Amino acid sequence: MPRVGVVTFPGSLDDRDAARAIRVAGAEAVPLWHADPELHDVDAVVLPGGFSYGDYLRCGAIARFSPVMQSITAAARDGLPVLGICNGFQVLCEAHLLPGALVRNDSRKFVCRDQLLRVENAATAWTSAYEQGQDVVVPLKNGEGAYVADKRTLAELEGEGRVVVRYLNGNPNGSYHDIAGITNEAGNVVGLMPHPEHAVEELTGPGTDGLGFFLSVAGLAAGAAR
Amino acid sequence: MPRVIVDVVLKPEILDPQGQAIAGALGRLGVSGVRDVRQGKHFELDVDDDVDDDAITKVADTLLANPVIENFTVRRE
Amino acid sequence: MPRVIVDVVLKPEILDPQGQAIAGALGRLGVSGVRDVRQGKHFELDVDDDVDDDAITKVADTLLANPVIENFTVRRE
Amino acid sequence: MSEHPTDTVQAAEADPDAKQPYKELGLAEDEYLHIRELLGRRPTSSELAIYSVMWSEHCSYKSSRVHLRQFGEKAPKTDALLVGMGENAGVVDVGDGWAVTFKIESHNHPSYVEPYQGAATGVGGIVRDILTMGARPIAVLDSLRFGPLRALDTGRVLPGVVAGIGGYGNCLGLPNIGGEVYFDDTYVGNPLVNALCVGVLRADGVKLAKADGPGNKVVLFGARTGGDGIGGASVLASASFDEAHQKKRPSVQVGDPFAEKVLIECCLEIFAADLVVGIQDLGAAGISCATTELAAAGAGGMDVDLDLVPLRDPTLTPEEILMSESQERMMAVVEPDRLEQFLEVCAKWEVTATVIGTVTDTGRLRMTWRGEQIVDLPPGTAANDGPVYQRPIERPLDQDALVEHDGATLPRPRNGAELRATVMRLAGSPNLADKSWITDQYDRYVMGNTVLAPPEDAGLVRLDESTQRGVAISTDGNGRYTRLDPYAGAQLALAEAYRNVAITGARPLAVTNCLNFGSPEDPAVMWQFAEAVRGLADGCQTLGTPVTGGNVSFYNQTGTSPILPTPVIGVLGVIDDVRRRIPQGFSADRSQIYLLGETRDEFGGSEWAWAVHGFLGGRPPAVDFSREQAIAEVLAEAAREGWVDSAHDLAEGGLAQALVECCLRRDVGAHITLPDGGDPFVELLSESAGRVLVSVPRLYEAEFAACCAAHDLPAQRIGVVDLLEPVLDVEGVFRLPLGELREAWSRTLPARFAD
Ligand SMILES: Nc1ncnc2c1ncn2[C@@H]1O[C@H](COP(=O)(O)OP(=O)(O)O)[C@@H](O)[C@H]1O
Ligand SMILES: [Mg+2]
Repeated sequence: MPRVGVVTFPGSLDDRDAARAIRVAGAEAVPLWHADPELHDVDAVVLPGGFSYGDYLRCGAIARFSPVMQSITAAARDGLPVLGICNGFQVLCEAHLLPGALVRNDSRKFVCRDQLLRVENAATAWTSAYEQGQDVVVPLKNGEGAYVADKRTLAELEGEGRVVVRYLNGNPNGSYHDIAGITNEAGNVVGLMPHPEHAVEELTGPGTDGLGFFLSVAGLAAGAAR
Repeated sequence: MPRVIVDVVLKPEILDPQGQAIAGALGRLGVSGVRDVRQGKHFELDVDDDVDDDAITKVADTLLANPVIENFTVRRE
Repeated sequence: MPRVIVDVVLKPEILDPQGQAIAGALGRLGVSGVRDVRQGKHFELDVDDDVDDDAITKVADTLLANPVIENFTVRRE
Repeated sequence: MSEHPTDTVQAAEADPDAKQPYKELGLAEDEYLHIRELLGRRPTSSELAIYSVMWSEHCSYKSSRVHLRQFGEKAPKTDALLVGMGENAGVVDVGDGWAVTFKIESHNHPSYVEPYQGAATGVGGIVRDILTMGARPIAVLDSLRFGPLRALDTGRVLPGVVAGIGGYGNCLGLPNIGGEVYFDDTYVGNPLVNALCVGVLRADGVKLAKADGPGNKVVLFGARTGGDGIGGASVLASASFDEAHQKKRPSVQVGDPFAEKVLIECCLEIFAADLVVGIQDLGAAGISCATTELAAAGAGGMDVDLDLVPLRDPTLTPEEILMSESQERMMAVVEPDRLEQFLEVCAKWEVTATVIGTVTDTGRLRMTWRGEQIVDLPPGTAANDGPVYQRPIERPLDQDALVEHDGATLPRPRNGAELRATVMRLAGSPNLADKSWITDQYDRYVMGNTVLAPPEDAGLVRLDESTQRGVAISTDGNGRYTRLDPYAGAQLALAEAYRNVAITGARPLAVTNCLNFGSPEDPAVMWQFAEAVRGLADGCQTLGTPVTGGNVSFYNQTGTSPILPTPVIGVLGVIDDVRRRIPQGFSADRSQIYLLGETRDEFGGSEWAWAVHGFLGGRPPAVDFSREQAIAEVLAEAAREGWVDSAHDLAEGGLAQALVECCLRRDVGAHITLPDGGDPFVELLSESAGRVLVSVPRLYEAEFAACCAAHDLPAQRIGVVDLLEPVLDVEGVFRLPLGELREAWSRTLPARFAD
């Protein structure tokens, strides 16, 4: 069974949810602790949502320096699939594993809502279970979710098809180019603001559209194991 | 104990909703003549005498500011 | 166009969780010699020549700072 | 106080007649004399500090206690109650070895002074109460009252309060699953911010606030102690705050949600390893409260060295350390051989933990400072034997007039066009309008167990993925009803919260309450309070749902005009299988719409009278608890059998507003035929209690109708759900396109708070 690590930083909140989503996708969730550099040979890693270190200073700015992030940064450069959800996305940007940054919503309010997204790159380690161009509904909940980057970076992302998910029906936070999530050149590192782990059960979410992220990596890892 | 001030501001091309909101509110308050507002962060560090500006600059560059979107200045009081 | 700087800081007696978190992080980063960190806000206002400091002070007091917990300083660049 | 040298027990004996600032600390002269009696000498300034905060209204309940007793005396017998009133929060057995603890508490005045921080620290405080019981907090609700939507100050208070509740709760990772928002002139300058927290624990894992076992260590852990809210307990929360004795000390407490989040995880790890004998959160009255309550409830004595308390502000005097209300602190009693393990867990979470004392059986709480004895008192005298007042009670002079002017002559809409306009106007009125501008600022998804959240009638969270067991909870309170008749008003609030929980399919089990009133020194306010408590206690007895805890907030008034008396009632229920819960709002085409209960001409205190005529008078709707119980039984069975696909309780705005909300929930239309012979205005806008709107698939109509009949629950078929046409059509009265309706309903708050 594929092993997917879930990092807990002080202030992580959606780590249990991410672990649940990984189990629902048929993989094993392996807890990783911020202070422990050991990755317990997992096949992939999820940096969950939450308020690591209270989101003080800048979201993800302090978590980025944790021992586990040193290991993850190295492993990611060697191709380890890494998914950053919300705060995890912010950590990935702060760690420069992904370009750009996330700043305060243009509404200047925390927003929690069911968000329509379009999967624009179904070729990454985390989106292969989706159809290219598929529309999905996934909860969005953040106060600092506006994706920003300089023009060159944006052009690069668009040009190389590295925008993974884009907001539809209205931009909820002022993100440039309606960007909800992006990937690195290799396609193994993906970050997005919406919370797919909150859309894996009909009962507790708007649907199960988020499951694909976890199925993708589970399938991938299973394939690699075979 | 010496005090060092680090001011961090968003790069001009980066969205600054807070600054914009303030500029808008000024208009409604009937305050005229303010053309633009940008909001940044202000840090006051109390440091030992032997902490030099290079050390502070390193701290600002790695932690206090995110060079991807922000510029900073260091000064002593 | 003249630029006015308003720095807003929490009153000294008010708890500053962010400053504490930064100080803690510096420790873990192995940066020594920083004894205390306080975080505040930094505003840069571009104003017409005829906008005087009183006007700015009024703006700072009503809009930029929360006088219940914050103090501010106004200066021109 | 800090100007003087430390006042010691020795000094108190040597200089018995030293003048003491007891008045400034909010103590009455006879209270001060009683302290001298208890101690057989004058108190030291530190002892005076302890008594002044412990005997404050907020901590001692000196004005309310004689009334609150009824909750215990009239408490219905139930084996579900594991821990009753008197602890930090009540604990209820919900089956499968799971227990749930919940409590609501006010943070009204601080939220007026600094809305964001006041509301944030209000959430922080109630969450610590729940944590203290040994539970993992799993959800919050917030019950809010503000001045008129248009009032200038509402523009400052409401956004700040909402951002504060969200800022703190979201950062703790607690889903916000419910609450209320109402507007009224009397809340200008007196906003109400009541926060409720629910927690879950194993039934055998309850922790209590007692310092047992002489020789055990007293550990203070969490945030460092600063000069926050000094005198807060006795001043901010219990007398108009201009009397505050202020020095260079924070006027406002700032919450640190991150510190609280790690404190929660740290405590849960400590509980799991069974490392504490007793634990107490530090809320109002900080160390004074924690030490006296722990000692009084345990072995009876405690020795504390105040020098060991970690300080944020080194200039604090011992008196101030004792009174400080700094947030995010806890106190634990730990056996010496568990201490190392305890401290290791704290270190893992980077939580500061310090041994500051030892449990004794001396029957005395003794504290030293710089090596000198500054406190030596029997802890029970501070924690339990506070003053108890029989405040004078007098029915307000205007009460009769208020009830007699029943608004019978208010002009009512006479035809379909006028009714249409009235329904539209009410849908957009502040009290009935869409609240998602507020609730969208709260995380409802975190923890992945939220089954029902706003705008549902009750919040519902899953406790256990393997059994699918869950709890439902709702808060309700109507100040206008309570103003017209406090006894009935409290019962109506209870009935509505009970109904809201019941119609999800859950079984109501227990009650918490937050009693927001004016000054207890005003006999008219005291009458309102006494009547409300009596009504609530009687109601809980009838319904078989005991009061497990709560909170009293007095002095909510501007000058001599008090707020509307506002008891906010929280009801908690359990549902065996959350997959069987009944949601709100029409969804299934051709489902038959039934109105359960009876509609009478009841407009006293109604939203219609207020929003359209600015009128308050008459009698509130009648309460019928047996009817409420019938509704609960029918809906529980309907949920089990899957007979109904939606249910929504009727409240402010009556049937019309319920229909509006059921249609807009999923943009699904409905065709309604009002019973002939009835007065459409009364049918649509009366606020008679004990009514529910349900939609029933044709297939189950017969069974459902039979079930209602078996419980003598009137069930009237009044229409059908229509998926094709997005219109609320009341035959022969009006047609409301849902687009137009949504515009009216959802525009109100954004329009006010848009910047
Ligand atoms: N209105 C009320 N109904 C029932 N119990 C109440 C009420 N007000 C206060 N209590 C109970 O009195 C005790 C003390 O209340 P409080 O001092 O607010 O506790 P804490 O300090 O832990 O918040 C608690 O058990 C609380 O539940
Ligand atoms: Mg408590």
